[in-house]
Amino acid sequence: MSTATNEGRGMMGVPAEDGTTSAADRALLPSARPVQLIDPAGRHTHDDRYPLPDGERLLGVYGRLVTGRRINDQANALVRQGRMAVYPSSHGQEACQVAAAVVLDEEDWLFPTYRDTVAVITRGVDPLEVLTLLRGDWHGGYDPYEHRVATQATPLATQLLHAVGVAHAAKLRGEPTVVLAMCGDGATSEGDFHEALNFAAVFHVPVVFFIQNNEFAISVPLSSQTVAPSLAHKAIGYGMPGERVDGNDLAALLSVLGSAVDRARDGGGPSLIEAHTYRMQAHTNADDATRYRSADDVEQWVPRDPLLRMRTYLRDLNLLTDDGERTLSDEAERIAAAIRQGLNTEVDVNPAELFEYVYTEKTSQLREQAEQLREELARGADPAADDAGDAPGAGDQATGDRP
Amino acid sequence: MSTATNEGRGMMGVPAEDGTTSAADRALLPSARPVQLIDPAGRHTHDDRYPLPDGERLLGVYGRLVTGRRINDQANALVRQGRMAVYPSSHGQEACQVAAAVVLDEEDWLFPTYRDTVAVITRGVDPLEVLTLLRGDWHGGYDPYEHRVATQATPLATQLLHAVGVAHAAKLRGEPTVVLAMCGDGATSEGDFHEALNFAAVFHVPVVFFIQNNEFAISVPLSSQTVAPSLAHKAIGYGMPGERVDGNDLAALLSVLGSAVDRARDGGGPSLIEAHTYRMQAHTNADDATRYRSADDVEQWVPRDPLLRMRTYLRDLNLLTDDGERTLSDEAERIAAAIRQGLNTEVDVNPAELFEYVYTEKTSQLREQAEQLREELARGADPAADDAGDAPGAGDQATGDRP
Amino acid sequence: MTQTTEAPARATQDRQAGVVPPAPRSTSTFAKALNAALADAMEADSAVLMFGEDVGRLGGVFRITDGLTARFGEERCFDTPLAEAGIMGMAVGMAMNGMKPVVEMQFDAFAYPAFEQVVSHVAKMPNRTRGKVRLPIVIRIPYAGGIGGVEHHCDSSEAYYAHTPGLTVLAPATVRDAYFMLREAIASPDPVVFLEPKKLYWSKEEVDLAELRRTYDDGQAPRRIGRAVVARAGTDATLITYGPSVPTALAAAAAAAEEGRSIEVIDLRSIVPFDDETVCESVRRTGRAVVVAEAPGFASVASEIVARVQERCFHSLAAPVLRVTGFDIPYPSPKLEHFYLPSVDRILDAVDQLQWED
Amino acid sequence: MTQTTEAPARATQDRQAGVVPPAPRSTSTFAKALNAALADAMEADSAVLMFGEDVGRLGGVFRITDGLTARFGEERCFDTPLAEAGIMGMAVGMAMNGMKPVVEMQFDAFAYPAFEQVVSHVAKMPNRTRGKVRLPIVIRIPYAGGIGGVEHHCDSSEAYYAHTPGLTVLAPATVRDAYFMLREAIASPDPVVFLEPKKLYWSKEEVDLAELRRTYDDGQAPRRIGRAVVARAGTDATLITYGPSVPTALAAAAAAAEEGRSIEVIDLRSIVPFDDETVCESVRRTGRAVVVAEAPGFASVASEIVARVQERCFHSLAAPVLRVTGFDIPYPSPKLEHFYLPSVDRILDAVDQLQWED
Ligand SMILES: Cc1ncc(C[n+]2csc(CCOP(=O)(O)OP(=O)(O)O)c2C)c(N)n1
Ligand SMILES: Cc1ncc(C[n+]2csc(CCOP(=O)(O)OP(=O)(O)O)c2C)c(N)n1
Ligand SMILES: [Mg+2]
Ligand SMILES: [Mg+2]
Repeated sequence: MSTATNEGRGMMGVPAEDGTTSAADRALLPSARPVQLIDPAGRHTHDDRYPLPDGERLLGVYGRLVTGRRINDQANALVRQGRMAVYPSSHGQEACQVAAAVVLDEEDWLFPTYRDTVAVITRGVDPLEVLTLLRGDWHGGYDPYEHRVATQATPLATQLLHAVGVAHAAKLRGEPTVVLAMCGDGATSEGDFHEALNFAAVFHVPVVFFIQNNEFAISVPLSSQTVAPSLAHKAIGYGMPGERVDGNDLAALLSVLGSAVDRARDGGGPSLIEAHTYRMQAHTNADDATRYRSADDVEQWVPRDPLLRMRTYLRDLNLLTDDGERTLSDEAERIAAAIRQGLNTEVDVNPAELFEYVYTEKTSQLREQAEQLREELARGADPAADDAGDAPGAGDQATGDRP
Repeated sequence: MSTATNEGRGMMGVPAEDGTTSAADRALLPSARPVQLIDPAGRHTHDDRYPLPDGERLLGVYGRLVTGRRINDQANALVRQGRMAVYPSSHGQEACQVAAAVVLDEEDWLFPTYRDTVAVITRGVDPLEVLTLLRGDWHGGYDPYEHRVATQATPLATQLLHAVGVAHAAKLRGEPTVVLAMCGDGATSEGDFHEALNFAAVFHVPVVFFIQNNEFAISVPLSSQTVAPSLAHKAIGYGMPGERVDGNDLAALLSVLGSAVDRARDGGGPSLIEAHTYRMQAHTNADDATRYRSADDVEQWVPRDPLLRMRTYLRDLNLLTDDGERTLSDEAERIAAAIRQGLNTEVDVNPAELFEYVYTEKTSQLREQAEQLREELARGADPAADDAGDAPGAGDQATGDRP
Repeated sequence: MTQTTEAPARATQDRQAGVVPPAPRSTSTFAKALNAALADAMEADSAVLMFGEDVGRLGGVFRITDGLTARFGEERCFDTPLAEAGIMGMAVGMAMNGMKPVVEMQFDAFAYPAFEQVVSHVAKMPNRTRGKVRLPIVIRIPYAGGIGGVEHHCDSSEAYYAHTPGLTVLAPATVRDAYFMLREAIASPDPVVFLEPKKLYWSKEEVDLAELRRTYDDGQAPRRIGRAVVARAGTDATLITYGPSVPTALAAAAAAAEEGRSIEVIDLRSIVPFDDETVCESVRRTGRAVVVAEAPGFASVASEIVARVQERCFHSLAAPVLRVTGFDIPYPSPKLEHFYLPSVDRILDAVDQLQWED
Repeated sequence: MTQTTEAPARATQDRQAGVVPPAPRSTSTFAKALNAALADAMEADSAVLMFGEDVGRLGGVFRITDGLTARFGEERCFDTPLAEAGIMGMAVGMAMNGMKPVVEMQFDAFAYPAFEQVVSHVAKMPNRTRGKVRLPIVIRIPYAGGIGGVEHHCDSSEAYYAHTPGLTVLAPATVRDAYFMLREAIASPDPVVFLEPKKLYWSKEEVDLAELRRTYDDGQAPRRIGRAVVARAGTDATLITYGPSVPTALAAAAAAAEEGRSIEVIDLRSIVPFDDETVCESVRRTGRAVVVAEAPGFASVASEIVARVQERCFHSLAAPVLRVTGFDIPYPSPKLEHFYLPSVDRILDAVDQLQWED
C-alpha cells in the first residue's frame, strides 16, 4: 500500500467519494477553524453561527479579565516571597478562566482543575479560601456547595466523571443545573476523559466539557499527546458535538460556551469545546520551562494576549475610557491587596483536625491515634524539630513540578 | 436553544455550511455504510475501494469457517456434558474469527479476547492448549511465543495496550511485525481502549484494532454503550482512519482487514475497524439471554449467517461442490473429535506448580509455603474433602456469567 | 462492641439487644437477602440508586439486583457503559449531589480500573473538604473464591481497601448479616466497600426477610459496622476470621470439639472499623489465636489482626498468633483452588501448633 | 542474607563480599545515583528503555532521567501521552516482545490509574503463561512524603504492591543502594516496583559513581534483592524499617545511644522478597523490636513485619513488637505533615514502651 498522504483518500489510501460524510457527522464535527469573533488586532470577525456578545456584556466581563490577570501576577509574587508553596498560573489563559465562570448560572456547577484558580475566584469563591490548598494549610479550603464549585484536586481528568455524576443527579431530579467541567490538553489522554464523555453522552446529561488546550502538559507538547486533527474531533466518537474556539478571544468564548450551556440546559445533552490558548509561564514555579521550549515560542503568543485584544476592541468602540480603566485596575488591585494581606497573616493549623473528617464519626482506631498525638503535644513534643531526613523545604525549586 | 434534531446542523443547532468537513477529516471517517462485498443472499456487491478476494482464496478460508463453527458447537456440547466449566461462544461471529487469523503473517501477533477461541485455533494454536483455561486446569494453556498469540485474559480492553507495546518494540527494532488486536463493543467503553488507540496513533505503530460489535456486552445492548454514529467514528479522535465492515461477510472482512494490515506493515500506522455482527448465543453457557433479548431479535440474524452466504456464493460459482463440502466437514469433524477426546481425558494438575512461576526464582516465603503444601499432601491431607462453604461446583448455572 | 462479650453465641445476639426473634417461617439465601436489602433501602429512600454493569434487565450476573429495575424504574436501577472508573467517578458526583449510589463491580478484579477513583476521591473527598462533602456510596463487590471461577474472578482484594484511610470495609458471612449490614452500609454517610463472598451467595438460613425489614426499620437491629461477633463460643483458643472463611472456621471448631478442644470463633464482619474490644476480650481469655483469611497473607488484613492482637494481648498469649491464609501466589485455576483455600485441616494444624502444654 | 549476620555495620558489607572499597573521591546525591544507574543500564543493554510523563526533554520532574534522551536518543528515553494505564500496558507489551522497559510514574498517587495493569497483568502474566512470558519491567515511583507536597503527591503505596503476589518491591535508602538496587531491578527477569523516597532524592553520600558502575559490572556488588542490611549494630532492641524512615530510625538510634541504649537498625531494602533471616537473627538477639514506616499502619507492610516477627521469634520477645507508622488518615497537607511522619521522639517513645526491666 501507499505511503502517500491520506488527504482526500479513504482509509486504505483509495480516494474517498465526495459526500461520504453525512450531515449527521458534520453536525458533530468542529468547524474547520477555531471560532473567532475578535481577532488579535481587536477587530470583530464575523461568524455565521455565533453572535458577538454586546458591548456592555463584553465590558463587564473585561473587568474580570483584568482582575484575573492581577490575581495571577499577585499569586506568582507571593510564591517568590515564600508565602505560598506553589502556584500553577493561568497567565495567558485568563479569557478561558473568566468565560468558564461567567457563562454559568447560580444553580450550575463548575469543575475546575488545579490551574483554574482564576475561574474559581471569578465564580465567587473567596480567594483566600481558594489558596488554602496552595499555601499548604489543608487539601482544600472552600465549601464546594457554597458556590457550587468542586475541589481543585490534582488527579487529572478524574473530576470530569464527578461532573457527569452531579449533572446526572440533577437531571434525575428534574433540576435545571448545567455542569461545566474543565480539563487540560494533557488530561484528554487519560482513560477517565474517555469514560466521562461516553457516560455523559449515553446518559444525555447537561455537561459542557471545556478543554483548555494550552499546548503543553508540563513539558510535553500537544504533538506528543495526540495526532488527532483537533481535540474537538474526539466528540464525534461519543456522539456529541465538538467545537473549537480561539481561547484568547473572550467574545468567542462567551458565545460558544454560552450556547453550549444553553443547549445543555434545554435538554440538548453534553458537548465538547476545545479552546486554543497558550501557557505563557512555566507549569508551576517549580518547573523550568527553558528545558523544553524557547523564549521565541512563547514570544509568538504575546501579541495574541487575551487582555490586549479585548482592550483594543473596547477602546476602539469607546466603551472603555481612561477612567474606566482606572476603575478596573483599582478594583483588581483591591483584590490583590486582600490576597496579599491574607497570605501574609499566618493561619493556625490544628493537628487535631487531622482525625476529624476521615469518617463522620471517628473509628476507635482514630480515637486512639488522635489521643496519642494529643498526649505527645501536651508533653511538649515537637515533631518538626527532629526530622532526620535530608528533605528540602516545601517549594524547593529543584523538586520538580507540583501539583 | 432548540430541541430540534441535529441533522445537518452545526453544533449549536445552526445549520452547518456544506463543505465544513475537510478532506483530511473524510479520510479518517468510516464509510457511510459498512463495507460489504457479498450480501446475505450470497451475491457479490461492488465496492470501489475494496476488491473482492479471488475464488480460490475464499474457498480456502471458507473451510476454516466450517471448522470454526464446528469448534463452537463442540465446545458448547462439552460444557453441557460438564467437561468444561464455561465457554464464551463465537457462534455467528466465525467470519470475524477466521478473517482476523488468516490476514496475518507468521511474524505478526494476534491479541484475542476470551471469546476468540476460534481465531486462536485458526492461527494454529493447539485446540486442547487453548481450552486449558476454560477447562480450569491453568490460567492459560499455550505458549504465546509459539504462534505469536497473546493470552486470552479477561480484564477487558487491557490487552489492547499490550498489543501497542508489542508493535512498538517491533518497530523500534525495525521488524515488519503487524499486530492485530481484538475487542468487543462493550470493551470500547473502557479507558484502556482510549489509551491504547491514542498511544498507537502517537507512536505510529503497526496495530490494527479490530472491534467485533456483536451488539451486546453480556446483557447490555450497544445503545447503552454508546450513542456515537458508529464505533468506527472513534478513530478520528485519535487521528487514525476508521472503517466499518459487515462482520458476517468473510470476503469484506478479508479485504478490509487485509488492507489495514498491509497499510500498517508499510508504515501507514494504526487503524480501527468495526465489524457489525451478532452474538447468536448467550454470553456464556452461564448466562440467560432470555432475560434481556427476545428470540425474535436473534431470529433476524439467522439469514445473515456468515457460513450460509459464503456457501451460497461458492456453490453458485461452482467453486464448492458436494465433494468439497464433504471434505470440509470431515476435516471439521476430525478436529472436533480430537477436542472431544482430549477433553474426555483427565489431565493431571500438579499443585506444586502453584509456586513455580510466580517469580523466576522462588522467594524464601514461597519456598516455605510450597514446603508446607508438600508436607500436607505427603501426610495425605485432602483439602478438597472439607470445604465447609456452601459453594456450588464450577460451572453452576446460576452463578451468572463468567468470564 | 458490648453485646458480644456477654453473648458469645450469635443466635442470642438480637435477643440480647431486646429483639425477640420470631419463630423463623421461611428460608432465604444470602443472595436473596442482599436483593431484599437493596429493595427495602430503595423503597425507604428515593435518593438510593443502584447502577453498574448488567444490573438492570439482567439483574446482575449474580442476580443480586434482580427485579429492581422493574420495580423502581430505569432511573433508579440501571446499566452503565462498561467502564468501572466511570461507574465509580459518576457515583462520586451523584453522591456530591444528594444521591446515595450503590454500585456493583462485577467481580473483584474488575474493580481495579476504579482504583484511582476509590483511593484518591472516594476515600479522600470528605477529608479534603473538611466534611463538607460526604460520600454515602456503597461499592458492592462479589468477592473471593471457592466457586471455580477463571482467573480474575476470585481475587480477595480487601487489603487494598482496608489499608486506605477513609473507607469502611465490611464482609458479611451470614444471611442475616448480609441483610442488616447492607442496609447499614447504605445508610452510612461514609463510603463503604461491601464485600460479598461469592461462595456464600447460595447459602441458606431460616430467616423471614419481611421480619428483618421490620426489625431494621424499627431501629431494632444492633449496629454491625465496627462490631465483631462471637460466632461460636469457646475457651481454649480463638479463631479470628471474616467473610468466606467463617463457615470453614466454624467447621474447624466443630471438628476440634470432637477432639475435646473448645474453640471460639470470631466473625469480624467489619474489617474497618476494627473491633479491638471483642477480639482482645476473647484472646485474653483463651490465650491462643489463629487468624483465618482467604487473601494472600503478606501485608494483608490477617497480618494486621496478628499485629494488633500481639500488641494488645501480648502477656495473655501462650503461643504466637498464627495465620492460615491464602499462599502468596495469584489465585489458582479452578482445579487447583482447593489447595490454596484455608481448609479445616489447615486450621486444625495451626491450632495444634499453638504450643499446648499437654 | 548471609553477609548481614556477620557484618552488622553497613560500611563493611561490600568488603565482606570481597570488594575493597576505594577511598571515596566524590559525593553524589541519591537522585544522581539513580540517573547514573539508568544511564549505565541503558549503556550495557540496548533492550533497556525508559519512558513515562516528562522523562524526555525535561528529564523528569525530579530530573532522574536527565540527559538520557540526549545521550541515547528519543527511541530509548521518551515521553508518552499522559495516561498511566497506557504507560504500564505498553510496557507489558514491550516486555513481552524483548524489551526491558523502565517506566516512571510521576508521583505515587498517579500510579493508581495503572493499578489494574499492575495487579492483573504485570504481576500475573508470568504465572499465567507458566513462565513463558517473563516481564522484566521496572516501575519507578517517586515515593512517600516529607517534601511539603500537595495532596496526592506524598502517598506511601508500598502495601498495595507488597500484597500483590508476583511483584518484587524495593525501597533503597542510601545513595549506594539507590545505584546498585536500580541496576539489580533492571537486570531482574521479574517485574519490580522500585520505590524512590522523594525526601532522600537530595541526600548525599561520598561515593564515586564510576566506581559503583565498575563494581556492579564486574559482578562484585552483593545481591540486594531479598537482602536486608544491618544499618547500625546494637544489642538492646531492633528497629526494623525501610526507605524514607531509615534516616529517622538511625537518628533515633543515635539519640538512644546517648541515653545509654544500644539500638540496632535494620534497613530492609527489599520488602518483597522479605529477608526473614536477617530480621529474625537480630530480634532473637535483642529480644525487642519496633517497626518504623511512613504508610498508614492498618493492613500495611509494618503489620506484616510485626506478624512475621512474632510468629518466628515469639519466645525471644521480652515485649510486644510495636509499630511507629503514619496514622490511618489521608496524608496531611504540607503544614501538618510533620505531625504525621514517624519522628525520632515517637520512635524513642515506642522504644521506651518495650517493657524494660530496670
Ligand atoms: C493522574 C495524574 N497523572 C499525572 C499527574 C501529574 N501532572 C500534574 S499536571 C500535569 C500536566 C497536565 O497537563 P494539562 O492537562 O495539559 O493541563 P495544564 O497543566 O496544561 O493546565 C501532570 C502530568 C497528575 N496530576 N495526575
Ligand atoms: C474490566 C472488566 N470489567 C468487567 C468484566 C466482566 N465482563 C466480562 S465479558 C463482559 C462483556 C464484554 O462485552 P464485549 O466487549 O462486547 O465483548 P463480547 O462478550 O460481546 O464478546 C463483561 C462486562 C471484565 N471481564 N473486565
Ligand atoms: Mg496543557
Ligand atoms: Mg459484544
